[in-house]
Amino acid sequence: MVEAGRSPNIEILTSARLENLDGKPGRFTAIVHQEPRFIDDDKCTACGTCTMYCPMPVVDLFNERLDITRAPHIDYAQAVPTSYYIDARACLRINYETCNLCAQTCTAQAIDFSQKPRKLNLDIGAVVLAPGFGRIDPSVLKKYGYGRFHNVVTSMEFERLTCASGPTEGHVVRLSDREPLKKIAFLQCVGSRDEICGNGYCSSVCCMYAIKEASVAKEHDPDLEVVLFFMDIRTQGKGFDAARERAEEKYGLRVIRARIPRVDQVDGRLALTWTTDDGKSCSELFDMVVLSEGLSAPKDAEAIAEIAGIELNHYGFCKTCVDSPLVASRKGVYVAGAFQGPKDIPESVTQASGVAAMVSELLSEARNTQTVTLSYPEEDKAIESEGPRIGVFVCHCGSNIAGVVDINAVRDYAGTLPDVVFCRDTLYSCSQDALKGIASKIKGNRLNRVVIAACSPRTHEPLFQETLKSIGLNPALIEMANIRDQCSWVHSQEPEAATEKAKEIVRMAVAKARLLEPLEQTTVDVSPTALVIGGGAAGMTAALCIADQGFECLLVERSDKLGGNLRRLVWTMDGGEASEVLDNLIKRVDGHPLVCVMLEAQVEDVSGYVGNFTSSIVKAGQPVVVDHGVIVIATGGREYSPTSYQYGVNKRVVTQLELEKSLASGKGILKNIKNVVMIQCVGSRGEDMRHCSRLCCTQAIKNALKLKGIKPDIRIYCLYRDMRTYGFSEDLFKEARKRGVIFIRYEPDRRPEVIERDGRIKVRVFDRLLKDEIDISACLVVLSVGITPGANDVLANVLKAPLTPEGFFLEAHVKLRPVELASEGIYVCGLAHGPKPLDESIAQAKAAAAKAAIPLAKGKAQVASIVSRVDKAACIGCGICESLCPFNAIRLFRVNKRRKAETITASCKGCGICASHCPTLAISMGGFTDEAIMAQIHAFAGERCV
Amino acid sequence: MTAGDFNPHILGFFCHWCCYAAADAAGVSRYQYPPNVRVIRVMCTGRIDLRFILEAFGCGADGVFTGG
Amino acid sequence: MIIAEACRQVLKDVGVNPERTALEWASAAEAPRFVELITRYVSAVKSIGPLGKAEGENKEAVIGMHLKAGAKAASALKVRTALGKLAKDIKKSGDYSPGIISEGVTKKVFPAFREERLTQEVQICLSEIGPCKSADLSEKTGGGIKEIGKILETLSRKKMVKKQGSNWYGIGMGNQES
Amino acid sequence: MPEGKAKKSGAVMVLGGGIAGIQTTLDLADLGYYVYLVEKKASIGGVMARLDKTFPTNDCSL
Repeated sequence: MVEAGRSPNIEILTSARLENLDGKPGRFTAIVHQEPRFIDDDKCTACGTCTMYCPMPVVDLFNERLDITRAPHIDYAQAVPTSYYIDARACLRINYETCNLCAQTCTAQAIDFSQKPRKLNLDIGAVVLAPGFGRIDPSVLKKYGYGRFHNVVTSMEFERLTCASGPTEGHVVRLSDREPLKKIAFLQCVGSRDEICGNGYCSSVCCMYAIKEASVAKEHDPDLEVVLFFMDIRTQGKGFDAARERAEEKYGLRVIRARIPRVDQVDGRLALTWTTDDGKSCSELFDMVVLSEGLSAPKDAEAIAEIAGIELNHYGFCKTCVDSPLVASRKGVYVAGAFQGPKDIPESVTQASGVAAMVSELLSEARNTQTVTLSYPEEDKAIESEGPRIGVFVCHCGSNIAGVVDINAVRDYAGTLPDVVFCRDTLYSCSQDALKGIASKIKGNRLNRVVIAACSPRTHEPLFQETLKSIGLNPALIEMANIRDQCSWVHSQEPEAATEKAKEIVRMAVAKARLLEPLEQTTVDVSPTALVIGGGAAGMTAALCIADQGFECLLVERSDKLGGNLRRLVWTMDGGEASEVLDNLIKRVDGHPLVCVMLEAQVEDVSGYVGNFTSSIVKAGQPVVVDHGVIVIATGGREYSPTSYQYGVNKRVVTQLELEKSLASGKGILKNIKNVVMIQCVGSRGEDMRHCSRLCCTQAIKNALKLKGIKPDIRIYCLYRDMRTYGFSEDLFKEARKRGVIFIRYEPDRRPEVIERDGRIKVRVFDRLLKDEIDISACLVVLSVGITPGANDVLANVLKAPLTPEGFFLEAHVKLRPVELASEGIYVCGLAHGPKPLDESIAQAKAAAAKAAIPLAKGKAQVASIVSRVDKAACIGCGICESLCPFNAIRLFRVNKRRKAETITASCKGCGICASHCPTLAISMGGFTDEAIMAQIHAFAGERCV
Repeated sequence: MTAGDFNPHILGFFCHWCCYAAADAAGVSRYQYPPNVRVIRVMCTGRIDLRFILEAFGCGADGVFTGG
Repeated sequence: MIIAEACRQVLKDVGVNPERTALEWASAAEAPRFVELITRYVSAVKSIGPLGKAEGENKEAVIGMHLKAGAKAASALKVRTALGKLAKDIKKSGDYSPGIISEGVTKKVFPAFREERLTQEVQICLSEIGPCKSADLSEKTGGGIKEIGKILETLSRKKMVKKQGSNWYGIGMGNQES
Repeated sequence: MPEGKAKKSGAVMVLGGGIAGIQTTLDLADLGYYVYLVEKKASIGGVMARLDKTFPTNDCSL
């Protein structure tokens, strides 16, 4: 969020909505209506005085109405833009021309009631709709007692209760009497998979967040009893099943498979009643009931659709199709996130990057036409080489620091420190005017080291570094002394101790500042081509997308033809022809001038770093060396080949894909088939593989409906553990039940068996309702087999990329960077990242193409300045650093017959593990040298140093 | 000096990404805690060398707290 | 974690109570946990008492000496190589369980450190206090008689100390003997 | 300028400042486009900013 706030090419229009959109792709004009904030963003320093003085209480919507705030407020401390705004509805000054208290108390003079609503005319090339999802209507929650019983809360309210910056500072208490909780119930599928309220689909996220909230609640209070009521446990995300099992076992969460119809209140506690599988009815009392509310279409979906000229589907979400899930019905308008359908954060982030790729395709010739790049004056080497001349700026931060710490004492103390030639206190050193003042003082006094005694470097150091850069001083020559977040704010009751601590923090900062050296910001040229490994649906989509954005792309495929697993698919999820999608992709790949395909080729070795990879690819025995800037892994996955259930022994036991192929080949084979038994989770979830393969349930339903379509009177049994038809495919599940498919649930400890007796096969399964084993005679047994990783470990070694325990590629961050690997410049998509249906693979391929295109579009890769540097003379080539570096950013090279370590600056993250383990202390870290840290230790000791 | 009014002088090595961020978050929520710790920010606890800890005690630190 | 374990064992050797160090984790979102950790740790150090005095009467000077030698030892090639190799092996094996780490440190790193620390301290004693018997040296440095004997032997081989009667003299360390 | 040949605009409008909106905006800015991020509330972050922790890593969701 902070990045979005800072980039010069992003203009955030808050309290704004789209009013009109016309024009065609590449040339749209949009009219946006913006409500005023009544507080000037530039001047406001988020000190909070206005909120204190305002008399008008306002319900805090951000905290789900659980808290009260005032008319002028900020949603939460870390909000972006970090400036307050006034809630026009509640403000006395705006409505009744009275009060005006906040304007008088605001020391930064930021409040301005003359602001008016304004209309903006924007000419843009494309529109991206990402308005998110709507909340479930409270009327739907009435039957659970929401609104009547105090302790029935929605999951979002519970989220605020557990949040440290929430209304109860993270203490989970009963809302009725603020007493600690002893027993909580989570009810699933509230407002989703529910015909009455019109949300027939599954919201795909509630099972996962219920388990997270339950675990967080248990962390807060270990002897809390937590019960979760599920229909199907749908944690099909990557690594989610493992996390769920860990949470259930570690926190002892009780999971009951039942759907609670209503909630009653019995002497202050909440009573839930349900019936178990064997017909017994139970009821228990709880202190709090959390309703895991689903995701509905956004409230203003119709308005947006009408203005943007796009169609919605029957649930009110944006209508898209399987092979292009990111394009809305109007050309040039794209959709990403929950508005396209209920989904989890990783899928939203993937779709968002995918849409960025498609826009970049549409507007590739208009790239860099309207962006502004800041230019900086030449660095003044002379001043930097002089002896240290340190300037110390001690900040009041309004009353945040000055209210506790004696600023003048700290300033005067700083003046006495050696090499400090200038010191001054500032009211708000981070405000625009103060920054100008600091810049002029630095130039005026020829300062070459700066210490800012104020808040945390984590949030404000880049701001001050920009200031240094703007006056020709190396940005590394600044050190921040955190005397606010880690001093005045946390020792407000002990002003003298806080002042003493502030002095020592400043003394340590000055000691370090004295030893700061300029670090140059190296940029590396990027060779503008991409290497895509794997020619399946994901690989082809990624290659095409990169090429359409204007960059050369080399597509390497191990087999002799493109297509991968897509060749084995006959129908897509929405009934379309898979072969059509395949042919279309292959035709575009073969025809594209910027895509070069290498079949029967395998990547043998890769070296280099982001922007400068060199790989040797073996084609028909001959290694071909290629230079490229980025790598996209799309090596796909393999269908799990079962070893049990008589597969391979009896030819009437087939997998779903084999069934699909035979269905497509002709009706003939169905002649004498009356009974079909499908078995789910074959191989997945615990048999041979721990993970859930995510798409086999939906595939089984698709085939079952196909079978029913061809032969309506056929009997189909589906033996399942959890039916995970998440999202809109829940409709297919309902359709299957309507068409008479019989679903029988089995427990993992009593799996079904396939028994063969004189040529006929039977499936024996324990039916939990009848409490007995039943034998179903089957003319055909169809196994829903999962997806195992391809030969990822070979490629993983070549790229030194980590794999998950299940063997898929490990991404940088499961939620926020799902298509990037930890090491820069390498991206992953499709089944190589994890099992997923076709539309998600395509969206991920486009996302990977977007991320891969960024370094190519920039042409230069910025390298962080905090990196390791090796002193060649002292290095004895022991190789300890190379083996310990988590980012492969330090390598041993042969320098005239001796081995010496050398840093790969582009990959180095500055952690310093190599420096602290180097036997000859030959490695120094930019910004955190040994001498600087030692100086800080001695400054810490002050006079007591022995 | 009885233990009552002995005020330990403690050195803290905080990792920029986790512990230092937690300390900032504690500040934002205005939690109060004793002011005895002086912090040296490092990019990762992996950066801390045995020498630093021994040097700290050599310089009279009563305690060294490493926060990852 | 390896360095933390090494630190605990090293501090025991130089006479500082290892409880004075702590290694904790607190993510950016766990401010309450962080505050609790700091408060608990500060009171723990408060109950241990000030460095030196708490470890026993007039121990401050002795500990100061041990620490000075310890700091030098921690920069010695032999000790740092041992620590680096151990870290390399543990990373390769992938097994970071506490048992493996403490065993590795006890076997490979600590002996190197102790020997180097004693060697450094012997040299400091000889140069600061002047000639003394090996028994005094063992009592001052806390090293065993045999250990100190071996160290003095290696030092004399390196022509850094000389035995005169029952006293040992440092050579070229400022206090030229007669 | 003839209608067909009009030069394409190098700016994009993103409607909605939740996680999806912000991610698209950041990627587009990196890819060299000027982005208008239109958010109906007073601060961006959407629902995700209200979450305390995110599944399964439980790190902070800001």
